[in-house]
Amino acid sequence: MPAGLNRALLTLAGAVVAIVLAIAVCSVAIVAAGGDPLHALTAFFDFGASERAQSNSVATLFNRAVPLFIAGLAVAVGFRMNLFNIGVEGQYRIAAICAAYVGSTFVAPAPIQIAVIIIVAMVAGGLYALIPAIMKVTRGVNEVIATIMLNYIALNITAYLVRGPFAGTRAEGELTVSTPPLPDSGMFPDLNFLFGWFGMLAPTREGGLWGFLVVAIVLGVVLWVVLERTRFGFDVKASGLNQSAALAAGVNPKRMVIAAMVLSGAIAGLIGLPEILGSTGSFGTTFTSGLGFLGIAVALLGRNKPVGIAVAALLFAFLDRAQGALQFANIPPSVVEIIQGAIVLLVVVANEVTNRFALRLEERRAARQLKVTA
Amino acid sequence: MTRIGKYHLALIGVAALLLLMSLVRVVTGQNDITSSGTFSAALTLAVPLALVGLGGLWAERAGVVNIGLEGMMVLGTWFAGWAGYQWGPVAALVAGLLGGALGGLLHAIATVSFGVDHIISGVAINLLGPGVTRFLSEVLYREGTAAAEAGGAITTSPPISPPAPERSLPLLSDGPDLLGRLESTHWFLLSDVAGILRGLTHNVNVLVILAVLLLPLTFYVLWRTPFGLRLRSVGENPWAAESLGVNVYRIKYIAVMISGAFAGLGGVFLVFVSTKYVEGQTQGRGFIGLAAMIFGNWRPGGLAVGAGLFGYADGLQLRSSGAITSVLLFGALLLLGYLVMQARKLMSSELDARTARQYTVMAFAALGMIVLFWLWLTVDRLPDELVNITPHVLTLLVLLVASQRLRMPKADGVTYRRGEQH
Amino acid sequence: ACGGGGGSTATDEPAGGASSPASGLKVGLAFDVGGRGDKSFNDAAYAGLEKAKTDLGAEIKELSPAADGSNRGDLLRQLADAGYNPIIGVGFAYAEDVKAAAAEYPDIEFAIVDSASSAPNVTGLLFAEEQGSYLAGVAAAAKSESGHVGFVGGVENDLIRKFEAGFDAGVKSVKADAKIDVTYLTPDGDFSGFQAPDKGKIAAEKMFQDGADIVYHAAGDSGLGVFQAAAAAGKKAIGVDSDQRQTVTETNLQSVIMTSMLKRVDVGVFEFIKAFQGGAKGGQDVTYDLKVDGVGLATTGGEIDDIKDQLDKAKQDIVNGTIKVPSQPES
Amino acid sequence: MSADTLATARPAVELEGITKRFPGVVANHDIRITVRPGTVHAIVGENGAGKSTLMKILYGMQRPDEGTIKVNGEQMAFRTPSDAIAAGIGMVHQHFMLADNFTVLENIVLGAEPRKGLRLDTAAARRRITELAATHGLRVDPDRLVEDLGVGDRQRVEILKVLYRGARILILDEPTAVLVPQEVEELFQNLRELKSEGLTVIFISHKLDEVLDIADEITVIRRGTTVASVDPREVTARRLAELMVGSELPTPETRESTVTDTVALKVAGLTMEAGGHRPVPKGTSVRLYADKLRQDGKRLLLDDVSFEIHKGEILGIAGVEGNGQSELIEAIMGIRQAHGSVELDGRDISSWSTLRRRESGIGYIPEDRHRQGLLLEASLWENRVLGHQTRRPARKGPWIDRKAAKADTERIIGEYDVRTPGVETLALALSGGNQQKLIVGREMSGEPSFLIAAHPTRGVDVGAQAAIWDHLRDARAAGLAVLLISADLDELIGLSDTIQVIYRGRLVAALDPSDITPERLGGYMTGAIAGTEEE
Ligand SMILES: Nc1ncnc2c1ncn2[C@@H]1O[C@H](COP(=O)(O)OP(=O)(O)OP(=O)(O)O)[C@@H](O)[C@H]1O
Ligand SMILES: Nc1ncnc2c1ncn2[C@@H]1O[C@H](COP(=O)(O)OP(=O)(O)OP(=O)(O)O)[C@@H](O)[C@H]1O
Ligand SMILES: [Mg+2]
Ligand SMILES: [Mg+2]
Repeated sequence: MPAGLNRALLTLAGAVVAIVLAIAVCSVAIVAAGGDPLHALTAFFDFGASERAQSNSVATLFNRAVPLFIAGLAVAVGFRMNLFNIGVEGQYRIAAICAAYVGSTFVAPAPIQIAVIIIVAMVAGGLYALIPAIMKVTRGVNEVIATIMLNYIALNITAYLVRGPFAGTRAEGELTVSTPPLPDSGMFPDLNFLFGWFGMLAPTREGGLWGFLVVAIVLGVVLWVVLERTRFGFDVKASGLNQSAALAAGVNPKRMVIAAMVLSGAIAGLIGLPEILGSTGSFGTTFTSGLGFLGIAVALLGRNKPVGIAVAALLFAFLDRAQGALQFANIPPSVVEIIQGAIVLLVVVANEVTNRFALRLEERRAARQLKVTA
Repeated sequence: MTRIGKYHLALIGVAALLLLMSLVRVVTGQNDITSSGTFSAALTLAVPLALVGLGGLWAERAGVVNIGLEGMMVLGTWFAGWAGYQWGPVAALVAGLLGGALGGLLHAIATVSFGVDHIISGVAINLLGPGVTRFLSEVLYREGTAAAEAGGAITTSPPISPPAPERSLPLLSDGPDLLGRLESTHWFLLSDVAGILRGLTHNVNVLVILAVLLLPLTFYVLWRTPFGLRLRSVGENPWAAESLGVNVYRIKYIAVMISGAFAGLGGVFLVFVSTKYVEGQTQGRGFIGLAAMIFGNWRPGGLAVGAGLFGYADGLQLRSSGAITSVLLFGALLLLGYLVMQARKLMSSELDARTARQYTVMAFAALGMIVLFWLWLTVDRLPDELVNITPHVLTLLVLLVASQRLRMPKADGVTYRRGEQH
Repeated sequence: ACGGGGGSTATDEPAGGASSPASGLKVGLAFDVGGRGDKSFNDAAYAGLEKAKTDLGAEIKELSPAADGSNRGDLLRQLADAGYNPIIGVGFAYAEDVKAAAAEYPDIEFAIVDSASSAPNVTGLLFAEEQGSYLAGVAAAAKSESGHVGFVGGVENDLIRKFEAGFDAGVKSVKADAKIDVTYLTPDGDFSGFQAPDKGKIAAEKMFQDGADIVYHAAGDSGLGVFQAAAAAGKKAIGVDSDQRQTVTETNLQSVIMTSMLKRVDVGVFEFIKAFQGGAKGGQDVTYDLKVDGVGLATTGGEIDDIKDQLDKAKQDIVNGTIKVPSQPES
Repeated sequence: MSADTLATARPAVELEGITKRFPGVVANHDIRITVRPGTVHAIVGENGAGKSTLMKILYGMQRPDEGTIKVNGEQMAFRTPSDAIAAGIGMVHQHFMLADNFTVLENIVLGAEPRKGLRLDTAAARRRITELAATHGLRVDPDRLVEDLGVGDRQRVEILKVLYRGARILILDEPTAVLVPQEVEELFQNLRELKSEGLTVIFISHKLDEVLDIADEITVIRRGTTVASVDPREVTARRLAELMVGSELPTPETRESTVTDTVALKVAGLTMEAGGHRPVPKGTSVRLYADKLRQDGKRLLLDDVSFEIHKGEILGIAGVEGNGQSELIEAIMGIRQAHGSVELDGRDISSWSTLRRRESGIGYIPEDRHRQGLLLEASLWENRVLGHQTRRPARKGPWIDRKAAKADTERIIGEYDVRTPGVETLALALSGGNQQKLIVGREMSGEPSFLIAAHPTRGVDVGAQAAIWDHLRDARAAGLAVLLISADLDELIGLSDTIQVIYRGRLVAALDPSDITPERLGGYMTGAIAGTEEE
């Protein structure tokens, strides 16, 4: 439809402008720091000298993008219903440790082993998200507070589990704690062969290009279909756009809150798996945290739509990857955080501006039509 | 119920709580439950939450949701440290305020002028705050700089000198320290009251006094002055305000910048306590403060209660994990009280007023009570990880029990544009 | 082992290949979370690196991981790809990543601080914190009038628990009936415990109020709060990692730091680089204990000079094995 | 008096060639109006004619693209409402402009607060308000929360707001839309009062008889321009209507009854307490429980409401807004819980969910389309799906059948003459009237057996009104049972087969529309006439 296309193009243009502006902002900062913005810019695109370094960097980029993407999806589900699930952080932590531990307790053929691990993760995440959902529908507890508190609680529970009940054996002199390692059948096969297609060396980095990428893509597609094409998706959209209209249309708000929250949590449960099934094979001291919060930024940047979230995740991953390269160029790597913050802010500002512009266009078209018909 | 009635009820509640606490203390011998140490710790931990919460209050009363408090608080800490080590605590105070206000300004530009979704803007500021401060540290505190000579480093500023002064109540909690003496006798109730009072009055940072004053001040300004009326009207119905010639944009800007300034002030307090900026010292207090504000139903009094509760629990768990186990007994006694009240209600009310629901609730309460008692008797030391989460669990429990008639400002989070009411 | 934000600073600008001496030695080092400027663990490692630059004419590069530490392994790889050899990972958190990187780059020598060797081209640089802490415990017990001391740990992980274990044993060795308060600020995995001076202060205050007169901390920046509490209570404290009586700038705090348990990461790093230049190969651990003065007590301020004999005795017993110091607290 | 002599000298308001363009719309084009002081000047025109826009311009809320504004002879350039207020202009808006959980006092003084030092001087404000209220006969309690007030009271608060600022020129945009005749009469008394004190009133209404009643002069606006300025003494309502739209003014005249004797909807003992639904304790009947509540002095939003609607019957519910209509509707829709029973086609649906009720053939035209009827930021076809998401054509298994939904939206657009570029257009781009037509079309589709129509033509211009009325009649003829709620008494009397009056949550009278005048009906609605059953 032309109207939609119009809007899409405008949005794109706005985003590009915003990113350029964000880069400009950082250039100022870098100059202030006595650095050379051009150095920084090249650093972002410097994927290393050797072919091997380059394919490793590419793998790193995608391996970072995958969890960010899933985190973004998890947040987006709640957000499309105006449910602000800050609790993704805690949900994926709980889910990760449960999945890692359960997966380590038995050995089965790879497909079954991995399927079980994934299911456990989703169930654990969903159940942990069910807590604030139930508190909200039964006692009207604000989900923002509840999830904030539950994040801290999850952090401590996992710390307790990984040191206590779920602790694995450790080599002499090793100070990191972690759950028992997964059997090989629990490790997700990598996608290094893809590099061959592009005439690149296969990445040598541990785990290579994580196979969980496939799951993420499938998840994204499925979620898109669910949200854009199904009845449930329509109910979510309606509840998000106009609560009371949805209620009058027969959408049960309580059920929707629970469904959306649990779905969000279930997806959140997958955030930790790429890392665990991809390389570490266990949940431990060095498990990556904070993805839940980054997920909020990614989701909002991607306007709560799977495609947008994918783009946002890749953008964030691209920026994160440069942490090392920037330091080689003697640029403080904290510019990455500044750029990320600036981009989020500027992109949404651009969105607002372009949106209003698109709306005006729409009205104008409507009015023109009216003149014709009337 | 009349205002007076409420007021008396509150007093009775506090008295009952005190009684219960000192009872638990005597039974368990956990003096920390009401020791002055615990309460000064509680104060130290509650004040930053209260300040951040106030920040949230000012913004949301003017209809702007502020999830970016954390980022603004970070800015506050950094600027306080940066100015403090060079020009002393007063400069730290001012710089911290301005730093936070700067974050507020950014939030205002995004949400008020550009109509960006308030939460997105807040999240962005939470990314920017730590990023910018880290960047500034890397530029200004790298070794070779004057700051580094003065003891600064990338993760810490040089100490602010002189440190912020502290005050005590003469006689009562200082010098002869009568309260201290009374407390150390560990008499029933008396010592508890003394302990609490001393904790709240002994060696308190001047900023604590300021912060405590800011709560009633905020109430006065928002609920008793014309400016406050306008500010709240902007949060309730900006279009009505606009139609009466109130400059909605200006008020929102002012409110959000004050909000940022308060968050910054919370940061300043942290810097004063640790006498320097330490990277990451805000520890997510921006979020907890926001929670405390919602907990307090968007009102200064409730906010203070929320912050106090959290601060107390946090202080207690830091000081003695043993005292936390006695919280189990505390809970058991509370449930007992509840059961007694329910039972008396049932006796009095005529048959048909009893519903199955009441009975089930009571059954659960009784069960909970027994379980808690049992835990208290058997468990002598909880694992540290579980002790750590006491404040968070407690907050959730209170929210679950307390009736949820929270009423947020009607136009909170709504993007307002001049001349386009709906 | 101290937490903090992400990133690192850009130092040694001139140290591009051009200005670097012809030794051809290119040493890469990856910090633990927090990076440069923690005035403690990471800075100690950097001191060793810089010494290598000046004494051995090495070209050096140091990188800091992101705040969430998610890119530790990649930093090692980037150093390797940039031709740095040897490469040092600072902190036990690098255990897995160094192991992986070592497998990927078999002809590059790696070292990891605080963790055991996991491959033929990995050298484990271990420190006997428990031994140093033992001495700290002895000093505390000997100096304590009340027979009541305390320990504040930043994060309850096994590294910090080593400190506690040694301290505990040391105190008991002098006063078997001594009372020892122990508090950890945050659980494992939550590194904010290294950045919370206010909480450190509250924890220490409690100990002093209960009658402790010396508190030993292994809590990074949170130790600052311990010193403040000591100053306020007119009691003493024991620092950690570096000689904090020198690194802490507040004069009122310097005076309360009775001593500090030195952990000579700088020595470990420098010695490793020197050995590498001498053609040494990895595959084994080098333990920096009392014997080689890899750990020890700082004497700045001379507050423990009077118990020097007692300390030396304890040290001797440990060195010649008559005393075995536990590396994990019982219970 | 001197005011008059001065008045004859200079007009209170002079609008010269005002033009205002909105994206795609010319709201006002070269408008010229002259308002003499001390008069009531009416402005009439269909929806979207540009009345509100013009007034917003005069009140400084929007800036004209062209044209000049003169107040008392002086040229003005209003930037904000405060400029207009300073110039002695006050405006009562089409939609209430009140902060619900503020007190009346707070709402009135906002923006012009009396101070005592830094403090808001509530004592002085209260004095001033009670005094104003007394002099103009506008009784209000300054300390009540606005959310507890009825529409009449709110209207008075709005007027007091204006007077409090010492305005000499009052703009009233559709003030009577929500009032019953008695309240309207009261309001007009106040206006005449004000007029006699030399104040000037600009008055907007769709109800032409009222306009003729109160106005000294009338300006007609069509498509954003002034088409005529007439003297009420020399013009009839019909003539006015023709000036407005250039067409006949349709009135909903009653037709031969199509009422059958099969009951479609049966409501019995519907009771709803204020402050949250509580289950009836075991062993007590709804009646006993309700009695108990009344004894305890509990306010009942719905008090033992019972009625039947037969197939082919339109039951009109008359009542002043806030007397329980909304609660009644929402109880029948299952949106709010209530005691008592609701039967549809003989089946007890009291325990059913809203969705199931809709699925079993209840259509629902909500009273506030923007709040309950539409997803403004969604396309028209998605709005078509709303409420029908579980039924054909919108649904196919777990999927939303987009093609079918769009096709059916096209049908509605055709049958109901919804003016729109297409089905992908966002709902917010449509005028209120067209939005309303879409909703009616949607709720009529899928052959409902029972329809709730709340203010089906509110804010809709005469053309659209006629169309909607016809659709309702046709459906009724086809055996549809309708529960009609409307503040427009002509509409109510014209369409209904039976009229029930709701007052304080009770049905107080059942009336026969064929022999009732709006005035008498208003009497019942305001409780002036006690309920006397006539059948
Ligand atoms: N804020 C706005 N933005 C864009 N267009 C607007 C706006 N306000 C009004 N319009 C346009 O101006 C025209 C006049 O609107 P206005 O509200 O003045 O009509 P009205 O005469 O008050 O209608 P009603 O009788 O329903 O109140 C409308 O048709 C609409 O298209
Ligand atoms: N802010 C706005 N932006 C765009 N169009 C607007 C705006 N405000 C009003 N309109 C349009 O102006 C027209 C008439 O304005 P008005 O507000 O009087 O609507 P209406 O016909 O009275 O319907 P309603 O009773 O729902 O307001 C409608 O098309 C409405 O959509
Ligand atoms: Mg209008
Ligand atoms: Mg209208």
